[in-house]
Amino acid sequence: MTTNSNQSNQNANINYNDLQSEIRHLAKDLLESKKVRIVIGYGSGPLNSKPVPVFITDANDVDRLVYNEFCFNNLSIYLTKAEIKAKAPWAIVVKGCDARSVIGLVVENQIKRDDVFTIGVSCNGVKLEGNTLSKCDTCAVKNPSNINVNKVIGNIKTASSTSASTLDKELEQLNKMSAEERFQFWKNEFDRCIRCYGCRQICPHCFCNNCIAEKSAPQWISTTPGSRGNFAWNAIRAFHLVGRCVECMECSRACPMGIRLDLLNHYLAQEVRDSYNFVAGMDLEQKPPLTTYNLKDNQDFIK
Amino acid sequence: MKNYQLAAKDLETFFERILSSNLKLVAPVSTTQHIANLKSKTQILFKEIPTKEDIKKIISDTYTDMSAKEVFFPQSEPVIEYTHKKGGAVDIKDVEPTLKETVLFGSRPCDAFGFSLLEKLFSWDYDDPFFLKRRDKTTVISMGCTSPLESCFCTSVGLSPMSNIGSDILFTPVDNGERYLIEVVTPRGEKLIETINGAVTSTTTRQSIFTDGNTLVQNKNILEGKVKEQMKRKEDFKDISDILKDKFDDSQLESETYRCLGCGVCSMVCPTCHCFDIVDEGESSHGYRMKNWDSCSFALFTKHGGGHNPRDLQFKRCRQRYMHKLHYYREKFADALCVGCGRCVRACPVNLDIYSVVYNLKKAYANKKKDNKDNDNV
Amino acid sequence: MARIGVFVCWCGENIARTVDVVKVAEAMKSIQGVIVSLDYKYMCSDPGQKIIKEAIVNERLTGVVVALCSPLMHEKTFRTAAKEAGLNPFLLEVANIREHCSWVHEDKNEGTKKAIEITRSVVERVKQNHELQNITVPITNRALVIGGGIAGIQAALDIANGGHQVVMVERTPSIGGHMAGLSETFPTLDCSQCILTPRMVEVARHPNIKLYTYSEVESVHGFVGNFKVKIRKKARSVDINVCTGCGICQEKCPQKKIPSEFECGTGFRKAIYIPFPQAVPNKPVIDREHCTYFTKGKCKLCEKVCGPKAIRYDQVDEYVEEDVGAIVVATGYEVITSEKFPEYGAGRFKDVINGLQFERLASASGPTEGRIVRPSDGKEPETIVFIACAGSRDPAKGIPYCSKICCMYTAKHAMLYRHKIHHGKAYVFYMDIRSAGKGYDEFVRRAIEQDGALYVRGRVSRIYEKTVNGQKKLIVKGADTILNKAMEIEADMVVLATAVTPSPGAAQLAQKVGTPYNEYEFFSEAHPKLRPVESNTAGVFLAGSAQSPKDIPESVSDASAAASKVQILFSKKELERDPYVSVVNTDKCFGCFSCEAVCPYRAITREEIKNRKGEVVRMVAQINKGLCQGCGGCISICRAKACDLIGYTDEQIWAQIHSYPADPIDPTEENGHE
Amino acid sequence: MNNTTNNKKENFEPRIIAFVCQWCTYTGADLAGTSRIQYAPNVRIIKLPCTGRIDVHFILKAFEQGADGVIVSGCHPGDCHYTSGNYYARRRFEMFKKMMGFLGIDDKRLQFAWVSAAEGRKWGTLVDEVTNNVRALGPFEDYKSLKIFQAE
Repeated sequence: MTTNSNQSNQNANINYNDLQSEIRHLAKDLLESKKVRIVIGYGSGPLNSKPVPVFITDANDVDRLVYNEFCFNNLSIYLTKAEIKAKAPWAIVVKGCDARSVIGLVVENQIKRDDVFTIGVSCNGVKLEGNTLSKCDTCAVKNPSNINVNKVIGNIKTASSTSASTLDKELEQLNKMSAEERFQFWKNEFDRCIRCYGCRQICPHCFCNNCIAEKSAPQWISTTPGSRGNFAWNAIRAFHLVGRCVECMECSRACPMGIRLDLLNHYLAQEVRDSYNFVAGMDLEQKPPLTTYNLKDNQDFIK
Repeated sequence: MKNYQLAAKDLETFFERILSSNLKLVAPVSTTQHIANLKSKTQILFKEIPTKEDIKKIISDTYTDMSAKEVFFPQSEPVIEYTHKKGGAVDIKDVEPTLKETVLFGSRPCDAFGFSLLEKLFSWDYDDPFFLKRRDKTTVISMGCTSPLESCFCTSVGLSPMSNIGSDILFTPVDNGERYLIEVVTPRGEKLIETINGAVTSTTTRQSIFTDGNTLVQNKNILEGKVKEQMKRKEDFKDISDILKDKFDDSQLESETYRCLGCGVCSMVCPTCHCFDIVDEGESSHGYRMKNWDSCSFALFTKHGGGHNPRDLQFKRCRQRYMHKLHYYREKFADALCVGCGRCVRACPVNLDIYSVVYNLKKAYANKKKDNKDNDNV
Repeated sequence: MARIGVFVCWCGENIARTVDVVKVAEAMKSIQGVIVSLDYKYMCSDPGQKIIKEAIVNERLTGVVVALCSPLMHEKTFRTAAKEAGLNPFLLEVANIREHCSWVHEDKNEGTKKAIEITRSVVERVKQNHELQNITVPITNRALVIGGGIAGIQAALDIANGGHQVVMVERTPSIGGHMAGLSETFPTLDCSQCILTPRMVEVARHPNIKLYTYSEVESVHGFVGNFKVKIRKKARSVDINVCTGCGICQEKCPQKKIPSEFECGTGFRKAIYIPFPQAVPNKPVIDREHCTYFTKGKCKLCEKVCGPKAIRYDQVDEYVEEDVGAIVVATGYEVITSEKFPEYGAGRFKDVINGLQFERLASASGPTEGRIVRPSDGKEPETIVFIACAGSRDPAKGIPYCSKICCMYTAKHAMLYRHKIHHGKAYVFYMDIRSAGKGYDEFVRRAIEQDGALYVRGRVSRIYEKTVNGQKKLIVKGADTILNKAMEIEADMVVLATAVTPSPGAAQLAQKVGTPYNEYEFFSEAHPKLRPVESNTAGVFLAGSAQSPKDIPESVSDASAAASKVQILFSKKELERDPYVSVVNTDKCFGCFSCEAVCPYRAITREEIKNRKGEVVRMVAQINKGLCQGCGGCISICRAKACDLIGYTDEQIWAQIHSYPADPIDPTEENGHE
Repeated sequence: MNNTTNNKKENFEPRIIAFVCQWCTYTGADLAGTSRIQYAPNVRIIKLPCTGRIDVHFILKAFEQGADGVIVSGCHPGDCHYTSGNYYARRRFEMFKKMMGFLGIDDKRLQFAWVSAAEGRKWGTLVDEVTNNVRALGPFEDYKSLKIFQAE
């Protein structure tokens, strides 16, 4: 398979070729020095399609590693997979949003911080089918230096844009709708759900080995892909990520039916930020908001 | 069987005739949501076309995200309904699927070939009423491909963009879309033509006035050759089954599928996947026994009651997917369960591509055989 | 198959009046699994219980539902009955169709429909119940008494004399509480120090009592039988083991003008002080806010004069952990200060004082050695006006309740004043005289008839100052509602019998101990009539005014009652506790330990799961059955429902929710819904 | 449902399910009983040890089971018998209520409250208030339209 490094992938102020070679160089050192046993990174896809996750264990395979603006996968999901967990310590190429997932996994005791060497790569927004994902509009971690990563590669200077992202505009649309209209919108979205559980399998924070959707005694969520089961499943999945979702939006990308999970995640993440001044995956010391409390928490919705 | 032809401009009247003869019409439509201009991902799915006004929504020559198997093998359907009567007796009755004579328009030759595989599968030893009754009530009109997608590889599984296996009628757009050659493949197709007769003139009478002299069929064969030529993916899957025979413990399959996340997207979109799960829904007094799609990618698929799971790691489930589709099934039924539609390639969130897996397996097998040959004669 | 028995009670006519119990019993018959369903006039009576016991035996029941009053009333009764009949007590559930149904709805049709649905939901729940055994937990036979007043002292002595270890924590430098500050006590007028000091000494010398004075409870964890109490020993700056209590330091200390808390502001104390002569322990403490060494860094006179060199300026607060099995809360009371009465010139007029201050004036060991004099000019007052119900029974002041003890001590004050100043005039403005104790009313009659206290039935509206021929007088404007005339008295002193409130910080202590309190911060008793000295939190008992205003006899009897409750608890080696604890399914647990973060009892520990080669494969949560109190916090935070709460399992709740059918049962229908 | 929707709205009696904690609100409801406080009969009480145990699944399942309104009530902050159960519950309820509102469930149908063991009267007025609010909204047709499978 030919690597596509010759592809001209200059970006406004990121030279992806430099980043790519720096990643390869760093991966080689880490593997040779036995500091890590596996490097999880991006490789060129089958028949030159979009990049895919690759797992390098041999130092002289590092040239399979690529990096460009189409590397949208959140690789930290693999840190929760049994077969990869057994190969600790790992190195992992992470953009800002992915690095936040790694922090989230450490906070929830799934991995130990010193088992993972995070290669934080500057990112000016990833592209899917030609257009930059809406999550990148207001990304505050384009340069992952402010997150606890081992090494930062590339130093992008763009300040995160404060203008409302397309997601925020769409949220305004939704909030303007009446309760019945909003219910119809979400009912139609969830009715299309085919329960392939792609959203669950791709989310780094869905690491339960026995998901609640598989629990049958009692069955809280009906497994039949009808409106009732789908509504309950999507509601519970989103609720289980309150205060934990880092808005990498992989779930809405993975959803084959195009359900607008990003709207739901973004709304809940904003509510957590407004109510508890908490942003997921930014700080190793902070516990997820629902596992702590504050005496002066808001309770004006309680009679 | 006879061939007919239909002018492209008469396609709408063709649909109107179907509706007016009290037939349910299912065809591909775009399902983009437009509530308060909130756009969700544009998707093309098979939907029922209830009224004449909806006919203009039909996209006749397109590639749908989900296969049409849902028309015969719905994602979820009740098989039994139970009710606890007073005094403790339990009333159990089968749920008869509400059936109506249906016309499925717009499936691709690869989909149609998938229906034929499923039909054989659902009737090889036990006749599954749910599938067969629905299949008997449906006339499948497929649309031949003139511009296959990059990820398509139907020729690799011995099909062609215009093969008619599994369809009742095959439309093929000829004269660059001016006219459709209509090949009637099965009696069911013939019966549909009669019921909506008058809309189609028999080719024999029209044939003579065809300007460039080839019969439409001849015209189609030329077109078919050209389209086959354009296809990017041409690797032949013929002997993949023998290669896979001793690949169970081979580490190559593991490394090829290491990135699989175990979501069930590939099974849900695949025209030939047919596994289903039975679960009771409702409460103690009344409820249904539901039959829902399932996927071997899920860990729960092979999880034992005690918690042990023979396929504990994800690559074992992927191996099962490839082995089943390309080897085990072929060993028993001489058919591969892959029709080359490329839907799983397009839908996979980590871009696992069955074609490239086979491509790599064959290349490795070829290299190994070459090495053995070198060693023999060295 | 479940074999359920349903027993619907008439409760005389408490239920039957607004719920058709026959129809309820009838409707239950149609539920799958119900074998016997009948109604009876008084299910909780012996014959009623006998019916249930017989049904359990004859019908081999696997579950019983009793539809009557609240489970808080009779769940224990019926579970004991079930146990006697051989059925595991936890297979019996109570459906509350009285407090939650018949008593709150008049419409019989609605009431019956609701009773049917409530009973049905409990029947569905019982089907999911399992046989459970009580959990036995070891008990630490040591008690903690919080508060060193008469109630705390009595409780500590009773428990200690009962052969158990006691830890007493007193916030002020000495035990004794408010009683130590009283002059003489009603109705016998014996001097409070004479009857109290021996008890205080007995506490100090009792081998079973460990006394922490000038200390506060910092935190309480654990549960009945196994409390872990953290105590903060505030720095006294004096080593009480070395100090002999000679008092020279107190004499020499230059700081003179510090208002003494013990004297309620009528007298002063030094920076290093022993609160009162009979203090136990009779050792000084340095008040760091006022001591010149601590505020300005010079002086150290006390250290110079101290013979045994017991002064420790560098002493810091010390934290001590004590394991106890029971807690007696005896934190006593406080009276609201006269500042709350601007209409009486409180705070502005020095001669308007409250009851405790008058006690100090009248007390022989007080600042005036018992001479009742005006705080303003030290002259003997010719006329004193005592005002009862100052703040009590007055919703406007936020205290609608009666403080109970003021009528008696006001009569005593008038009597003491008349004994000491024979020509003095004592007016008492009262609304009603509440003197219901033994010998109480005779005491008040004596104050009026023999000692000449002038009782005026009426309220005082205003007090203002006026100089009358050279002397400052307090003009008391009031009304006499019996003679129906306004009154104006030139008084030399006014004593307000101010309202009794819980001692400050009672609410914070209640939250630390984890026991409820009411809106006035008095501790809430488990049941006003039947369990007055117990709180709703198992192992926490209440004594004295911490629960509500009480006089000394009541506080002492409270204390002995609480002590006997503690003895009952300590009489068993182990404590039987209901089996509601959380259990973890280690297959499902994925080790995120959110449960560990939310568990208030730190009952969750981390356990390693190893593979055959002994390598740690993953970590899972493990629940310590002894510590877990069954709050269920870990279950709702666990996303995969890896843990469940015995007694309130997901299955039971699911069954209850599912028992409420989408379209409600119409009782008028002959054979019910199913 | 043979009767027409507006006719249904007239004689519509809402079904309210209440999840309450046993130490405070359940006892408060008992007190409402002993003090003979009359309130709407539409509520069905389910007893739980603490608001900390009240799970979002219960609320969703209650709506799925046909409830038109749900009340969740427990001890006031600070009074929790288990010291902190209601603090965690408060955060969970706040976020759940926001999410349900976002998903289009009218927030009058899901009412959270603190009712202590001494507030029998408050329990009565709470039930009346929620019943009237939900009666005004009418039956919860939206959630009832969510069937187990499409054709049901």
